Amino acid sequence: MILVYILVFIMLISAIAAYVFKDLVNAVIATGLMSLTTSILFYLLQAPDVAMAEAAVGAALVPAIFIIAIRRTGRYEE
Amino acid sequence: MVSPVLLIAVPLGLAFAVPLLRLISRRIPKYIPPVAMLFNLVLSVSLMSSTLKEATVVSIGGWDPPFCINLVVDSLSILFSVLIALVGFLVSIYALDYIEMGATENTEKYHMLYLLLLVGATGVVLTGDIFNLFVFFEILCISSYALVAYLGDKAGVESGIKYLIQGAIGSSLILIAIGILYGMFGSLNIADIASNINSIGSIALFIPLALLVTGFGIEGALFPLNGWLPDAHSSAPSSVSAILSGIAIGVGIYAVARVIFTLFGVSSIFPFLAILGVLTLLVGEASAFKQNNLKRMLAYSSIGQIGLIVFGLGIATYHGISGGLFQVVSHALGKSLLFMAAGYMIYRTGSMDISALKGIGERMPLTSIAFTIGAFSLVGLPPFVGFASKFLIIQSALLKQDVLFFVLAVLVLLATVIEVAYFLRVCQIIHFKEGNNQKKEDAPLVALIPMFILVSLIIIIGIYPNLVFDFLNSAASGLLDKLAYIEGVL
Amino acid sequence: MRRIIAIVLLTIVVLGIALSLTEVPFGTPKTHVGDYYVKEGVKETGAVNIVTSVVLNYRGFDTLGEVTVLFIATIGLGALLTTHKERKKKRDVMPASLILSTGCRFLFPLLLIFGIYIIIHGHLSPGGGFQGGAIIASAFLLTYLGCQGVRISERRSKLTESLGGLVFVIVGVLGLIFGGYFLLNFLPKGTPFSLLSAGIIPIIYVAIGFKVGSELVSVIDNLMEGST
Amino acid sequence: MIYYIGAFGLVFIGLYIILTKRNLIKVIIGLNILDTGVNLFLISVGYVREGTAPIFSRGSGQVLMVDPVPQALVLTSIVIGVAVLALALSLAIMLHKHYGTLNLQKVKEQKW
Repeated sequence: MILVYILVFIMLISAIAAYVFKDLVNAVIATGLMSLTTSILFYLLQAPDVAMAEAAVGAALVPAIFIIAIRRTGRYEE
Repeated sequence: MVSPVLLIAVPLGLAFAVPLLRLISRRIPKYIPPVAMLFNLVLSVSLMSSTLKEATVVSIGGWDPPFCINLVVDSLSILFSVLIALVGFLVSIYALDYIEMGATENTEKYHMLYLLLLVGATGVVLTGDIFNLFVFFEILCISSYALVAYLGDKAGVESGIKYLIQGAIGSSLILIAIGILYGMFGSLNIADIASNINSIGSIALFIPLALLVTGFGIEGALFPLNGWLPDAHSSAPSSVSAILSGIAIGVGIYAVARVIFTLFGVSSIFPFLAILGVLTLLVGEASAFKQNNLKRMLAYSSIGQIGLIVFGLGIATYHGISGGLFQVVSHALGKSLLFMAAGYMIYRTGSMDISALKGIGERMPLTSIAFTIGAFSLVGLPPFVGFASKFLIIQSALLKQDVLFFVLAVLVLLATVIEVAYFLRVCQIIHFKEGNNQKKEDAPLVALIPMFILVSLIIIIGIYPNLVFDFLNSAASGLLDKLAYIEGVL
Repeated sequence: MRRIIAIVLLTIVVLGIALSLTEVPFGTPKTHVGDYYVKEGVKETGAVNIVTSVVLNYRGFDTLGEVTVLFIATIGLGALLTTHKERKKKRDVMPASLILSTGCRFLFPLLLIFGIYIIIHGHLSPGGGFQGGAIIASAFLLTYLGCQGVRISERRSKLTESLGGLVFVIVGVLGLIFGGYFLLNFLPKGTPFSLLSAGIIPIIYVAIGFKVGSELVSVIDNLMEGST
Repeated sequence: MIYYIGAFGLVFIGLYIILTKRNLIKVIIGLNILDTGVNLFLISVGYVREGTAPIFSRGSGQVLMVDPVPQALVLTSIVIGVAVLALALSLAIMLHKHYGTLNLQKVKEQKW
């Protein structure tokens, strides 16, 4: 049970970090971490299918397309 | 009997097949949307007579509802489905020539997106499952985001982003509401939820209702949620604006009406709905009056018309609702006609300013006549369809014999006066101001044919409104009679 | 100022939702629909993974819609980003180091096989078309990043998408023809736990897997195009 | 319970980012966080205490399982989220091409 609290805490902290970071690449990596912890939570909630989809999509592909887009625009938030 | 599933499956299959068909010939893709919509039109018209008697329920996958997704084809859905197929068919013919001028190399992508938008709209009005409704709603929304930004110019991209952010927030809210409803009732079937809705206290139900109305209201452009609409409708290509104004908003209103009337069946918020409608109407018409840009003016006028529809639904009597639905029909016909005519006018003059339309009445006589008839119909002048629908709404508001509704009806008349003012100003500039270029160059025949089909429909239904009354009344009773809907499905 | 307004507004919204959540207690079983699927799912669809049977059989129409959504996003992306296409210049970047490119070449087939395994075992174990498709797409992403200059042909991915979607719709229509219901599971169910069971589910999942994979690849491809 | 708190914490943070941030990429990150929060909420609605994953294994009889329907819904919603995200990012790239900035306050061709 304590594991769940720690994971939820990490998830919320990384979401807040995505708000705080001025460097967009860091913010994207923070959302990737958030997706990864969410996917572990999905697994703990007995949803292995969704955990797999979230890990493959949310933690790998989404940060990748974000970073490609950031490379084509600007890296720092004004 | 043909299954109504084909209304969704066939256009979807054709849209998927476009890249394959393109291998055969590069000219095929642009003829796919008219063909698919003609099929839908024929099929839904042939389903009309059977739905007048009772709703057809089609389950997908062969289980009984609520264990599978089912389509509920009652007269309300078939009314919308006919309207979608009709307007979609005419606008797709218009777009055959119009979109080629957009100077983009790959028009086949436009045709695919356009067809998928209509598939989404048809799915929303046919389905009887709340999550399935959400999925088709997303199809509708995402293809309209892409179509608004299709030209890739400054204004288009900017309003596309604005639309996308607001729409995405709306769909998240809808999803939260669906989660809460599933947690409460353990089912996603609209009829199943509606039959158990009274088992939960009304305070706890208010939140999912508010979330659903907010989410669908963003697409339906209810008053405080319509910030995206003027930009999106004015910067999209005109054929897209025609479909967004005529169809997409109507589908949003359909979803709101289904949620309020069928899913929750709460009668206490109807006066609130009527007030919201009149507020939307006044804001829309007042902002339209101030515009100098032709397409923005039409877009704000759409907001006004939406307000009138919601007012009609908010009256919540039998006549009021059929008036509101009639207004959906007349708005879809009139506004798509106006946008189609405006598209070529803007193309010929090269400017969206209303003042640039001087002398266009001599340059493009037929298009100008079509525009004028569309404007007169929206304003509500007698021989046209807009008069009949507006009259029905105001009459039923007065029949309610309530001080509130009397005041609201007066406000509606006030808004109509504003509407008359700005539409007449445009018509006067079109017909009576001398321009300097007298060379006659009307819109091409491919574009004129759908415009004049719409003109003749506007006149015919306007003179013989009884043609559609039976159907509207049946649709209105379907919306009011929640128990019949539940019994039909379960 | 704007932050304070936002916080107040959101607090009201979240508190309101929390109020209605008192009717949705955490961790208790919800009523009938879910139970029915758990009890009857294996018998009726032949798939031991109940989520798969819900995704593809009981609620297969949603999945058709969802595949369409991704399709729309791909078309929209292509339409937007290729309207202003600059002619592709030969990119003048440093070639990846030997270790990186060899590693990518080595991992690529493994990831591909893993993705295909996930797809075809969708009705037996966790996984399925979307997950497998995403894994296949990440295999291509790896080669894009690792071995510069490798590009998938846009036409081929278009055709795969188109075929995948068509297979889904045609299987649905076949159900309509044979049994009167769209997306009816008309093939024999087979014995549970064997690879060739569950009727149309593996066929549709393979179609979805290829479609989702090629769509995600073409999303990445379109976004990378013209980037320096 | 903690799952609900986590889910709505994410929804709160996501909406807060969308409402207050001015950089378009940040706003899209906010959309992503919002999506994840909603998905987590849906899954936790379907959870049953001491239930197992809804996948039968050989030899197991009838056991208590979690609700499979929300998991199916979330699979759909994840894919829809990715589609919206990809479209939003491509629009962001186009916006940057036209205006040279992603700051929404500086992009004022039309009234916001």
